Amino acid sequence: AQDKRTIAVSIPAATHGWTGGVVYHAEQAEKEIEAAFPNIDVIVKTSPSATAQVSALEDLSAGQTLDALVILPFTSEELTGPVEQVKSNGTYIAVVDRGLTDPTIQDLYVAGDNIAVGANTAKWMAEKLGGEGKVVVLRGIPTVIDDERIQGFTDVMKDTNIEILDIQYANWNQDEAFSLMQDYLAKYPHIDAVWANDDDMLLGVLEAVKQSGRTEIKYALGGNGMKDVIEMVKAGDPVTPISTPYPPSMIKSAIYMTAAQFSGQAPMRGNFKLDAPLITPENADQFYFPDSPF
Amino acid sequence: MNAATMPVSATALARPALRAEGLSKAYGPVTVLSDVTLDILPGEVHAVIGENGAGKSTLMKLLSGHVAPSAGRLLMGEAPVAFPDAAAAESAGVVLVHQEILLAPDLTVAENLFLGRELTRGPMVDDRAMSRRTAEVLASIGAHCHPRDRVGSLPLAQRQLVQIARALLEPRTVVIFDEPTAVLANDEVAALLDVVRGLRARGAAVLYISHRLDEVEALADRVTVLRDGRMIGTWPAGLTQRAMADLMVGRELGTLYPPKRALPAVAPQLVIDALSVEHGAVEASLVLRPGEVLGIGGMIGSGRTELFEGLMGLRPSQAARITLGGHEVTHRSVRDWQAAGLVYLTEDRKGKGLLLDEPLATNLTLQALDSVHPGTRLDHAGEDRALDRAVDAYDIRVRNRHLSAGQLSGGNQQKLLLAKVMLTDPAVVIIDEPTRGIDIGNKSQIYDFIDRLVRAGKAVIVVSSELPELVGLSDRVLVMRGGRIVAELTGEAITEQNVVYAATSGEKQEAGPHDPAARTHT
Amino acid sequence: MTSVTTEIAGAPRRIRWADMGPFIALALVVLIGTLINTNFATGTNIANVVTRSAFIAIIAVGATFVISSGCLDLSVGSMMAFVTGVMILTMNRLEPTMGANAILVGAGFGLIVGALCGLLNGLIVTVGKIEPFIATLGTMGIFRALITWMSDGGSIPIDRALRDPYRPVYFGNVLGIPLPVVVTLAVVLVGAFILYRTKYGRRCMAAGSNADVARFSGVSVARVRTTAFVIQGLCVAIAAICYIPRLGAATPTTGQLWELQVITAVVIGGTLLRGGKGRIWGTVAGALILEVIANLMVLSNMVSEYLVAAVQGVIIILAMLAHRFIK
Amino acid sequence: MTSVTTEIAGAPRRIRWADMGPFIALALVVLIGTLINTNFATGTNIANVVTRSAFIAIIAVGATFVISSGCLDLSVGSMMAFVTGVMILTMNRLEPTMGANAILVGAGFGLIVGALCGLLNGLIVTVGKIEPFIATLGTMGIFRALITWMSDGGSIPIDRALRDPYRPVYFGNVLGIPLPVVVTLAVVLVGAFILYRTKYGRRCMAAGSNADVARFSGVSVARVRTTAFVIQGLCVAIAAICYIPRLGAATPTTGQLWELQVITAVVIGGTLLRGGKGRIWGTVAGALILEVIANLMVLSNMVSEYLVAAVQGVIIILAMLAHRFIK
Ligand SMILES: Nc1ncnc2c1ncn2[C@@H]1O[C@H](COP(=O)(O)OP(=O)(O)OP(=O)(O)O)[C@@H](O)[C@H]1O
Ligand SMILES: Nc1ncnc2c1ncn2[C@@H]1O[C@H](COP(=O)(O)OP(=O)(O)OP(=O)(O)O)[C@@H](O)[C@H]1O
Ligand SMILES: [Mg+2]
Ligand SMILES: [Mg+2]
Repeated sequence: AQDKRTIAVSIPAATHGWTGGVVYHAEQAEKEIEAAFPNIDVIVKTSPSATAQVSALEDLSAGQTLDALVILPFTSEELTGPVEQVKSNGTYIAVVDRGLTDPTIQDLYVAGDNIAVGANTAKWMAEKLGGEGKVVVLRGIPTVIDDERIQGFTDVMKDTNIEILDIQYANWNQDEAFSLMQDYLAKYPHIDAVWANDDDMLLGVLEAVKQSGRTEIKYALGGNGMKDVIEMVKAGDPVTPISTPYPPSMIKSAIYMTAAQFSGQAPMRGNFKLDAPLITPENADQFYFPDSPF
Repeated sequence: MNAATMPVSATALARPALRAEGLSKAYGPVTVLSDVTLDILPGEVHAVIGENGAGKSTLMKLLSGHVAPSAGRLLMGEAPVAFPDAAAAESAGVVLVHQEILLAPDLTVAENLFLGRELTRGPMVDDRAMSRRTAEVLASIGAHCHPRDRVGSLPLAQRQLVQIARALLEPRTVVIFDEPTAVLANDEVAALLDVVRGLRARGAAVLYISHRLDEVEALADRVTVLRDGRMIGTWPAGLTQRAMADLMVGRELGTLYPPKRALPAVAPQLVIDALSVEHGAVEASLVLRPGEVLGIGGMIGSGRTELFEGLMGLRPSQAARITLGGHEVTHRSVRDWQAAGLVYLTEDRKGKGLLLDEPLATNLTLQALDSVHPGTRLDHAGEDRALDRAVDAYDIRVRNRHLSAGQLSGGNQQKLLLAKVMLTDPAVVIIDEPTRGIDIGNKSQIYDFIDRLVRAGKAVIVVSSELPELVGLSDRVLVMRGGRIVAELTGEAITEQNVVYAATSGEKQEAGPHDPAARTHT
Repeated sequence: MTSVTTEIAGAPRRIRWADMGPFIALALVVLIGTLINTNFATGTNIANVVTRSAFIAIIAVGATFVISSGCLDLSVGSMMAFVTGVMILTMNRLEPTMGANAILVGAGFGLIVGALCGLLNGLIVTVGKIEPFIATLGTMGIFRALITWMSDGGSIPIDRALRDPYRPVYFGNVLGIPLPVVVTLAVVLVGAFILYRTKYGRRCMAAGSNADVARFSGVSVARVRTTAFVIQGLCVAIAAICYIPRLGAATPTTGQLWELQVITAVVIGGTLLRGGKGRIWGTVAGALILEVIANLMVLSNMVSEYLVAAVQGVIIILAMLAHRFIK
Repeated sequence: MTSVTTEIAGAPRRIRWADMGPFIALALVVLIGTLINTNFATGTNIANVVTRSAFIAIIAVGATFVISSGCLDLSVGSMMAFVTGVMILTMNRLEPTMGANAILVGAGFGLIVGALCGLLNGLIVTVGKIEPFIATLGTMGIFRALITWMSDGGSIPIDRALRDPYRPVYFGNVLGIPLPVVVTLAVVLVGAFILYRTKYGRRCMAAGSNADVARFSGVSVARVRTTAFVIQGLCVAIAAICYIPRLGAATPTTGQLWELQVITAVVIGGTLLRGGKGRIWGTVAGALILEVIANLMVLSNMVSEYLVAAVQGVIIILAMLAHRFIK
């Protein structure tokens, strides 16, 4: 009989829609893999902050030797050292979404591309608006993810005649997005398009637009591929005809790839970069998971 | 009027330690003290007397920097002085022992005494030295608490002694006592009077306020009388208590205590069987009949307050059996007792009696909310009427009905508290220290009031540290010592000596048959 | 005699003046808003801001009770999310059989759940004798975890069929006054009545002012405080009822950090944090001040998005200072 | 005479017993931990937990001062982030010229900045006479916004060249005792000395117990409280110094919600939230309790990840109840 193998999964706590999705998919993966491979034990741990995540790494590796660690780091800088520490015990390291500042630590890297999320949305929007117009932007919580998306978006917009009227924080929170959008609408008599860098916020934006009765807003876009928004895309919504995937299920893929390592099928190493293709009515079905909470 | 009641002028006397000239104080439009000129001489005890609300405490606060005067000035020796705050007055050698307890409850006795002037050794506070010094001062004034006791856990009387100790920690030129003995019992009072005499002997100037005119008579070298915020005059020692009372009130006073009543032979109203209270009473049993005043005597710390707070369910306690009006009482809380017709009036009016920041009417009706306000809505008009009646009935001297309770003079607060408790129209009243801080003119009113209650068939328990009051008022006296009821005195046996003896010796005195109803006296 | 008359006439006026603080601060903030931004004083914007402030205002009315009784409730934001979640689940479950009536039944159920949540807080504080700060910090974690768990970390949307019939509760109006504002007014009036005109209100203030005095006066401090927590729970449920139609979902972020906003509104409104004094109308002014400041931050272009929180902090401190200065 | 002797011997013993509460609660939590999880009682795990509780413990020592003086500081978490950011920027700026010495100078500068932040809080509260809750809620926003602005919403990492020389400050040890624990011990000893053995400590408690009495006794309550806030600022800076080598960066989320943890630690430790009583060692026990609970949540697999916060809340309430029960 084979030894029991332990895969630890360290992810952010479910504080908003997207991280909620990550937790959901991680727990799904845990159930499925443990059912399929009795010799693999998956431990999922969530942490509400970078500090807590570092603590969790210490706790997980203190009492036992981990065979593998799948981690979605809060931030690259803060987690690099601690993950390196874990690796020094011979643990296999799979990093999801945000790469560590020292890429040599990562055995497996399933990368999200936040810059592309912003950039692709911006490209699509600029094209549809004909390179002219006024847009407002809602950003999330001040973190690296948010920063990269905004950077991707603004960099593209710089080369167009589109004016970004305003960028403010709405903390990836529907309510705050609703309020902020109401205020944008009061402040700017003409807005051509809105970008909320996350679909959670987009829902708040749409509600505010609907209530105001304003009709000049041609597009209101989000990101992340939340299932409610994908439903809108599938239905060919004129204001929200696209989204960008940033599937929380990437954690599940990473866990599966890591498990494959131990179920003896194949050594899994390397970088897997997830694209941020546009979700359009044509391909929306691919991105639609009706059972996912996100 | 004989010579002893003639005012004297201070000009002929030695140079004053502290002199007030034309001192006035007004709160908004109300003048509470006007144009008071007063000398306090080194080596004298100068008593200030006056009715409740006459302005005594206000005057003392002006003299000691706690409150700034509206007009007038202070002089020490020849030089005018101004005290921006109490600390400045203290460093000039003038200290006030407040009528209210002003101590930090979370700190220990020693810490309170030395607050703001801690002894240090290097960077450290020298707790040992401070404790030692505290113990000395406490012993010198006859206080029995420990330097390391937390002040908040001490009974009121001990707190008052701590406050006095605090004032006497350093040598002072002027020491002002504002009703220091109001919360003390006999032996502490005696010790305190010795302390005051000692201060005088050392050349300090002592200003002394008290409603206990026997103390004033025994102690004072000169007596100043205030009435309605004005000086009536200053008299040398030798005034009789009666003369002092007349000067204060401005009219002739009748007898202080009502005549004793005949005790009806009826079934007991309240029976307490073996009530024990945490940190207080031990298996105390007593019987109370309608139409009698039962006095409870004892030294400070004998557990009287604890016994009744325990009875009310305000402290952890257990009893074998308690009946009220023949029915067994199973659940004891202030609310249940009140519904059954029994109320308790606390001895600690500031801490447990009144909401100092709330207006008079709110305080008055707090306990009797349901009867004053029968509907869901508060009946403000009814409340005002109740206040009118209480002001009349209890002679609460208040110039502005919108003051908060904390702005009343001490004695008037006590009357308000009494009015508040009586508003519930109880059949049994337990009054802990009924006349604490009340002037002599009003005392007799309160005694009359208690008399009327029992004549109307109600029952009253009076817990009192004032022996004359206990003796003059009670039909029967129980004496407590160390948490136990050690003696029962009835009829002729109710004397100050017997109470003191029982309270200190602890030997049970069988001064009469146990059933008080079997005896009658006048 | 004349002096007595002037005193009686004078005293209440003086008291009123001190109580005006929050309203003066509100007027000041509005005035500044009008001056620095032309979009501020438009009807739509004012209506938006006032309507939005309804949630915090309603919850803060409850908090005024809790705080004046001498306690504190940090769990309101999480409780709000939890109650919202429970209500939506109930409504969705009932919709197939009851249709739009599910909204009514769900709302009623929400009120019960809110009251029970408040009761839980109250009992932990009074029977368990645990410092309210810690007790409600604990339940804050509990409620937040429950909504996260109920929603699997995602969101709990209300049934499509219920959206339209429910929508007017947030977006509708009565005689031009937005419905949430009407509800707020009703809650405030009832709250003010209870706090100022009933025996319970008296007892509440007494418990907060000096718990010992209250106890010695036969007031059951524990019962008074527990009731205050229950009132708080009901207010949270009322806010939740108005909230659902706005975005139609409960998520783990619903109501996040509202507890701080609520307490700030109450304190800005002139209620003492240590208890014994409650100012319901001041609380409403406090809630409006917070919402107006947030609105002005977006409307004006003067501050970097990064510094919005800083400016907000500064303005709140300045408003408190101004208020103190006016006194 | 004999009665006096027994009193002297009796009084302190009674006080000690009540003060044991937090330690008993800690022992209880540790015991439970040992029983339910075999990994819990391992040396490495215990060392990790203790080391990591250093941050909260150090800051909570400062909070013990602020709270016993009768105030409250909600800004510590944000202040921590801000000070961390300033220190990292300073160190990075100095590194090219000074090399590893930049760490020393940066740390010194951090202490000054921390003290100034505390001073700001203190002055707003004492000179501005604003309720500490509101004042520090305001500065909480301000510090948080400043770190967000300094990091442009991203993060401020420390220079690679400084990582290695700085590392031992968190990961090193003295005679086997982790350095942060040594620092915590030093802070606690100094804190206990100041609070229990100096004039200042006495006055701090007096100001919290009854500010009026303190004032009458010639204690400048404003100065005492301002000093408490400065001490708090220094503690935050010390925590920041130990924190940087652990995570190597400051971000806008650094120290988020630490204020709540800090206050919880202080209150669990037996300090009264209304002031007048401070328990430095209890505070440390409180910080350890919180960290052990969090550790157990990670080690044990009994609860759904969504419910971790709920279980934590329940355990804190139970620990408080147990503590009360033992009393
Ligand atoms: N802060 C205040 N505002 C308004 N009136 C006040 C204030 N403080 C005291 N007074 C009033 O001043 C008057 C004098 O009060 P003071 O306390 O000096 O009386 P007193 O002679 O000490 O009486 P007692 O014997 O009852 O203690 C009272 O009518 C009281 O109501
Ligand atoms: N919280 C407490 N913990 C321990 N002992 C206490 C506490 N409160 C009171 N005591 C003790 O209980 C005893 C009785 O107290 P107390 O002095 O109040 O009785 P009393 O006869 O009513 O005196 P007083 O004349 O002050 O009313 C004293 O020995 C006191 O020290
Ligand atoms: Mg007086
Ligand atoms: Mg007593």
